[in-house]
Amino acid sequence: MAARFQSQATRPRIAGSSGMGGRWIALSQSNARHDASLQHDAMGEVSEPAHCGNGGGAASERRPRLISLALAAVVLLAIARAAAAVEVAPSDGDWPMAARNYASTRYSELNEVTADNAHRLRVAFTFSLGVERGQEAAPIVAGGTMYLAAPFPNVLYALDLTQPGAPLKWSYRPNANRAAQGVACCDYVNRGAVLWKDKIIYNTLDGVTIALDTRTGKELWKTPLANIQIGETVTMAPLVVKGKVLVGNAGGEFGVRGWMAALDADDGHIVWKAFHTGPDKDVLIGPEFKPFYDSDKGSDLGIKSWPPEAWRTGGGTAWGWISYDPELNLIFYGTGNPGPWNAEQRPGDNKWTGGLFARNPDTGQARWFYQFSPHDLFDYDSINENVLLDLTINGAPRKVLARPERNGYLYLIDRASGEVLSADAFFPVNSENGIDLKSGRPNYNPDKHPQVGKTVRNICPTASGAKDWNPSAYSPDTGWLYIPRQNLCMDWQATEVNYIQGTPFVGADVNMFAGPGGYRGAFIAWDPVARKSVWEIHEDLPIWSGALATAGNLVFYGTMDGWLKALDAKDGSLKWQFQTGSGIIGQPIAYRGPDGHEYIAVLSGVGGWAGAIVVANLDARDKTAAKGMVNATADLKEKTRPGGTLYVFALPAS
Amino acid sequence: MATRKPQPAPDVPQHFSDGSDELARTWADAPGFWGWLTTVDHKRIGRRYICTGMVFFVLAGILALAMRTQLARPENGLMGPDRYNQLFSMHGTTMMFLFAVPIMEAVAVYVVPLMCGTRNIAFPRLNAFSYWVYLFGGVMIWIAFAMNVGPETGWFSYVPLANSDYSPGKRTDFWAQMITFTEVAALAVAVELVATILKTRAPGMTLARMPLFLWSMLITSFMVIFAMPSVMLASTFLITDRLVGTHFYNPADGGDALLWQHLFWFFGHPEVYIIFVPALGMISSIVETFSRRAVFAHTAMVLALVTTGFFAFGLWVHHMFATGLPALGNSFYTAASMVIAIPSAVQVFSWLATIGTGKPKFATPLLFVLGFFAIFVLGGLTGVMLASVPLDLQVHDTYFVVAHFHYVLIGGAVFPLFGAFYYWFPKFTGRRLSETAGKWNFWLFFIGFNVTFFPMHYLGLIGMPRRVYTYPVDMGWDLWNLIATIGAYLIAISALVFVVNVVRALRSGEPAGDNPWDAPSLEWATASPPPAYNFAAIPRVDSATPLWSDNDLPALSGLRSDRREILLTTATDADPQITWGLPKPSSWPLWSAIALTVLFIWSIFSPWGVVWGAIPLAVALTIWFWPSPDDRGLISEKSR
Amino acid sequence: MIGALQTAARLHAAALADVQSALDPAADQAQAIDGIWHLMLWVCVPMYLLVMAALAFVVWRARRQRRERGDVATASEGSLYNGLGIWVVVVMLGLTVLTTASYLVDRKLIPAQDAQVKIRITAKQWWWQVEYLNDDPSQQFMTANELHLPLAQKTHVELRSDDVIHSFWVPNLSGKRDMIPGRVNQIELTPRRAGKYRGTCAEFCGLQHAKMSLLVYVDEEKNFASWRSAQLGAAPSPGSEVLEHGKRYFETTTCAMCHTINGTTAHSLAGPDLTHLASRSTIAAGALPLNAGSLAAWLSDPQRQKPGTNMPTIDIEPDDLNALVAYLLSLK
Amino acid sequence: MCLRFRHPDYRALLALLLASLALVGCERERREYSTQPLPETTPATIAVSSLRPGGAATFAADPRGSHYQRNAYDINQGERMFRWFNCNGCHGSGGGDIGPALMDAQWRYGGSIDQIVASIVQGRPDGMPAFGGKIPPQQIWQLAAYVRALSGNVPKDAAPSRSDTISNTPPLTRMPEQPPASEPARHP
Repeated sequence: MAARFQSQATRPRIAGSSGMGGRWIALSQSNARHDASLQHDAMGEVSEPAHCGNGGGAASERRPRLISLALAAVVLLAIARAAAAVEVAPSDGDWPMAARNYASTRYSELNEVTADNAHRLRVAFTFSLGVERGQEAAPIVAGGTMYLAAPFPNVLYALDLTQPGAPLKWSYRPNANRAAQGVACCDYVNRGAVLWKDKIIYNTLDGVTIALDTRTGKELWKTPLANIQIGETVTMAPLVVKGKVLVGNAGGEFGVRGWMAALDADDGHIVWKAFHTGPDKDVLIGPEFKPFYDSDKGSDLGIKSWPPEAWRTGGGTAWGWISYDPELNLIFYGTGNPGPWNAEQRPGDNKWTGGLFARNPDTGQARWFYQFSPHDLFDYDSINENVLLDLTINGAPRKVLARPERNGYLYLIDRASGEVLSADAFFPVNSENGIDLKSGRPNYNPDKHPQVGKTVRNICPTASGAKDWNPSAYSPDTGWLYIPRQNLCMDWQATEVNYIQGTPFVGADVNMFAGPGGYRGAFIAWDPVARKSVWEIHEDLPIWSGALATAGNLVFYGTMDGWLKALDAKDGSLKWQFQTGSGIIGQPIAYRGPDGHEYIAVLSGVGGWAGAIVVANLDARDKTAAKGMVNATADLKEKTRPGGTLYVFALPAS
Repeated sequence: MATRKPQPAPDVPQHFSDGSDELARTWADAPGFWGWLTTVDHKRIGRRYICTGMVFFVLAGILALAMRTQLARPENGLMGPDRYNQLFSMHGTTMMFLFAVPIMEAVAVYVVPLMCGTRNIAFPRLNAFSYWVYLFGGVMIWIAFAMNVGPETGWFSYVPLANSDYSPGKRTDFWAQMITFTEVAALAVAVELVATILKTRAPGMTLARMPLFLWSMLITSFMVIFAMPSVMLASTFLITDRLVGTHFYNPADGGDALLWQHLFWFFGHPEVYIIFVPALGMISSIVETFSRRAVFAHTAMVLALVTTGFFAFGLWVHHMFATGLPALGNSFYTAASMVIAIPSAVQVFSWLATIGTGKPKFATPLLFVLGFFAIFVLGGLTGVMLASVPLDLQVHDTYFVVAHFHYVLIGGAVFPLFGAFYYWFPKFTGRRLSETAGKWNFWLFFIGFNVTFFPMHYLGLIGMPRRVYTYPVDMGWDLWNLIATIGAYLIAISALVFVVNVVRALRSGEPAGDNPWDAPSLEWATASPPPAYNFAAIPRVDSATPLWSDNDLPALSGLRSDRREILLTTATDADPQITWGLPKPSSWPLWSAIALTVLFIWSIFSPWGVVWGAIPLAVALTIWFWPSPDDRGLISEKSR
Repeated sequence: MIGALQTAARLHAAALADVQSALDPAADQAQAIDGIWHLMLWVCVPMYLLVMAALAFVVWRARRQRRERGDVATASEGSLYNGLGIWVVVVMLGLTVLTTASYLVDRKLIPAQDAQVKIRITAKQWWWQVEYLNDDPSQQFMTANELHLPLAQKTHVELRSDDVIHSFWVPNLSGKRDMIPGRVNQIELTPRRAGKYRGTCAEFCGLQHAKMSLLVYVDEEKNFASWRSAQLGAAPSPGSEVLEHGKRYFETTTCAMCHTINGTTAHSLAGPDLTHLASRSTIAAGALPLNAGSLAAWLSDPQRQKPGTNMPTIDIEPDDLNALVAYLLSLK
Repeated sequence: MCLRFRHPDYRALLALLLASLALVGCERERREYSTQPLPETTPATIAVSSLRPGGAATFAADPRGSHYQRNAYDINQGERMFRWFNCNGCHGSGGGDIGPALMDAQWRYGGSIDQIVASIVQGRPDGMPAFGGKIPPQQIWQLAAYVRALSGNVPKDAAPSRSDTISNTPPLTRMPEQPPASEPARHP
């Protein structure tokens, strides 16, 4: 197993010094052994967590680790053998940001709960968030406190984990504008807060970024960023990189102009703001910009790849995930769909929507860009998570970025250059016939090309993608990505749509339904090196929750009918499940409580695009309601009800 | 012109006077209003069919006059687009569905059994039913129109303009259901005519001796039977699209807007020939009678009719050249549209040859036929032009086409129809129309027609599209439109002359006698108007022009006079086969028609109308068809 | 005689400034169709005259013979049958010539895919949305109810409909082609004579079918290029208080719900693009000339000008109206 | 020959039929292309709550409401604008999306046509934009009439059927009538 546990190349000694006995091996060794024996290693690793996680032994193991944390200014998330957290310093038991670490692995090295004992998991405590709307946030845990960002009206709760039953420590209620609910495309969710030093920072739906004092909940600063009058909202979880809070807007369905802003974490002032359409100076494209593919080279492509003026309403929002590689000093994030959905109203490649930016977090200057969906046809927002991995590809070590993209392909991209190394379908895609690695462009299937006045049938995947925002997890133990996948296809009729400021700008009538096989969701383990799926679990309903992987050889995910499930990471067998009463669309996390034990936490509360039918009480008789999603989840009202509850699980004290 | 005294007709009826009292009793209707409601006499029904058709003709003509008045000058404010659209929709719909086809069938309903030498039409109750359905359908659409629920999408009702997105309310539903009414009626008559012509011809009237009018009606009826289901299907699809949300014509959900056009024109093009072919038969009758010789090249004429009827089904796409169908297919339809000119050319030649080699008498009916030549040939030639794809792309949906089809339909059908009225009026009523008024009628009509429609050719070429409620000032269309409007009033005056002529003749017309024109066919071998039983005895025929034989007509006896019995003969040789009892008058066709009307109108508003409305209809039909003791042994032994 | 007819028609057409006429071809396509029209005339008119002569002869003969009327006519029919045969052959020959010619011309009208200018026209009740397509999307632009074509260049026009069936017809340039929802049709135009031509919707499309016309300007290459580059730009920003008022009114009230003016926040496609309205010569799909008076009349009561049009009647104050008219007229 | 046709009984019958039909009238089919903007206004005051202190006095609804929601043409125009003005962006084809479903019996701010008009004009605090001044009154009435049709609350013979789109809701001609839960009081 050690082969896959590697710290960042620059700090091998620190990684080695984290005191985990035989677990942490220096990078130089790991790379050599890595891919050739991946499968073998995975098997060989089984015994390790058992050893670490057993009873009192576990506690004793933890202490030195905590000490080493205190000693080191930086704790490396070595497990992720990825770009490690430099400035945020989570203990290995904390969960300081939605993706846990800058590499976005959503992996916890805690191993108290294992595949063998998971069946004993019990509820430790619960907490009601008081809003029965889609709970997409990841709980944030640090310093014995858990921070929960609730959906609109975006109350932030701090729970004191040191007390029995985790009572409320403080809560913060922003005075968010109610009207923002009218311009939030897919339920008024919030994807979580972020911890930065002594601040907890999050966004409200109406587009205000707020920093609070972690101890008191006092508002330290707040910066309004979005203008709901033109349809902008903010639902994403911010990320803090080098003292800068990165926030992107949502509103791709309202013809807004997407942007990513960096705020100073200390006082909230805007350091830079990069738009995703328009002239290069707005997009922060300068001399540093070195895209890999020719189609991204040229000046002012953000104007020239659009019909005149269309870039002003061109979307390309950034409401998803940001990753950061401290070594390259680059942030990576995707840009959303171009507006409107009806592609005929925006001929051209529609730069810089539907793609992936690598930027310098200090200046915001773009380093490279890769476009997953030039001239996006089907609302393939490219905002999904970017998992930063160091893999050996064709015998050579590569710093890659793994991207399970909405269009159904899993991309491995060289994160230094932006070159696509491979792109493999993890879903029966028929909207595109593969990706041309030479040009980097997808081969759109001409049979599925939409045209105003024509209905195109059975397009796979849907607008919500083979996988939407709900992030996958990467386990270095297995070396696999765990991808919560949807299995939906759709009929699509493009229609001409009018841009009326502040109203939806969509232009497609869509009707979604279960894809091949008749099931609607799948949870898959994907081997990025072998470039194929290892195992798949089929779910009747789409999976809208994130994934969590732990060192206990477990992967967690939730279902839309309320089950939190724990699977054996190696073979996908179900080890434990719990019915939470409302569909789970949140992001499960694992943390070490102040008592030293491992806890699994998740927010239950159905909603989001897929769950809107339940929380907004949509009418399933209309097959096109919620942009067609209602037809795919027409039975959901009978399977789950709205909710908004935190569930925390732990092994019984025994 | 001095009216020539009719030559005494061959003194046929006298031979058969035996038992005519009993025959009259057997074939009589109930007295009074009840008899009017229950009659199954093809002559009474034919007469009211003709009257109703003429009423619709006049109504539609008034609409045309209103439209022409609106178009007399540019930017005219007489009416707005909504009114105008309803007017032209009603004009086209009424003319095509309530006048042209029904009136041709109506004349046939009256004349065909007489010409066949039989006592009534086959399926007489169906005949009565057909009239009621037609009447109710026509009345329905006109009441709807009067109530501002008239159709607004033209007589062709193209989707999607006619679907619920663009034609809200019930206007188009009434239109579509009116189609169903008239098609049911037309199909019923077509079936009757086919049966009558094939099975009840007088003995000896082989197919070779069959008058061309019978031939033309036989072909027309077959065309009706093949063409009408297409439009009924189309209009039913339309209603279900509009009422229960099916997607037949929805391109976004698997349907197709062009499906309507294909279905409609697969009916719509033959429809033109359904109107035109009977007129050819009428012309042949008139030409024959007034030229005093049998029509030249009888066999060629029959073949011409048959090929016309056949090719009529292969042309529909020439209404759709502009829709962008594949060019190769279009070329085929061009060729087919050209080919159909050949049978017409054959017929024109034959008639001219007949007149030229005969001894023509230029009475009003023949005048109308001569007018037909002048107008129809021009219409036919513009038809050849329209068959050419490129040229059609220029003139399609312009006033050129308006001119063309009025030349074809008025020239090709209405002129012969008027000729036929003048020709058969004495038979219908026993009185003669005034020849002087007839000539006024003809010349006003002829001049008015050309003044109205000839400029439209030019209007179309200089860019005036059809179906516009007004047009701008500076287009150069003003003068020609004004002229056309003046012509329209001339036509109106001519129609007025006709009406006056008819009314005057009915009141104080000169008695006609049995055969005022000295015509050769069997309808003239009985009294004018004919008695209820048509012929006291069934004549035996030995030539194509039986009444021109020097000999008296031999007669058949053996049909019972105490029951409604007719003689069935073989289809080709007209050899006597069996006798056949016909049903007595009944009110159930009327009740069935009323029940059907309820069902149709109800189903405009709710699909349940089809379900619940079927119950009274089933009851009425059951009673209608319930075997009565009288009907037992309807089929008797082969006579003689 | 046909020639005289033609000449007269030409003269008549030429005398009218704005006329749309199939008899005055100004493009290759219309010219080809005009050729077949001539051929038709040369075949059909003699045919007609022949039949009418026969008819006249028959009548004349009959009138002469009337006094010698016998009972029933009998004549030898053998020669008549020969005549019939000859007649049928003559007719068939004529039809064959016409069918062949028609087929050949039809081939010429099929659009080749090598046009220099590509336009997409989407018909709507009751106006035309015009998009000038280009492989470079930033060189695309949208306008309405008016086409500009470069002289002597092939223009490919893609025809679509947004609602019901319409038909694109500029008779001086080519025949018509239907615009059918759910389908895409094509037509090619190669204008050969500069000038202004009028086209109209040729398929009944509802209430205002009569007032759905468009103007086509065939420009010299140079003029076309300058027109094109002018259209590519955003609308000029208002240079005075009144114009600013008009712009504000446009953006903040009903207008922006349906119309586009590039350079403002109005980007709706339910009504015609007005970015360069003042560069056009008509409004309301050719229903009215463009000038301050007609524009004011149209804005204050469109339903009177074009009953049933989708442009609603709005309650507009005189000040606003004046400002709006001034602003719209400034959109060169 | 036509004398029989003019039989007095028949004429009387026809007259009776015509008279009865004329009485029924066809408000459904009237089409007004308003040329006069001024008579068209939206209701000035409208209650959103159905609670009224002092008892439930009944107030007359705006008479224009019943005209609009019975008129096929107005409902049809409303249907077209429902798309043009992006109502469908938030309310789907009636099933809802960002905004609530409009094809059920539940109404946050009242389901009578006056109340719907008020909601469109004034907007509602949880995200419904205020369209007063953006959409002319007549069109707002038409939109509201169509919104009523979505839940089957207009006469079936005035309701539109399916539209030319990918299939969404059952055709409105077949939509079961779902009256709003309470008919709230209206201001005079």
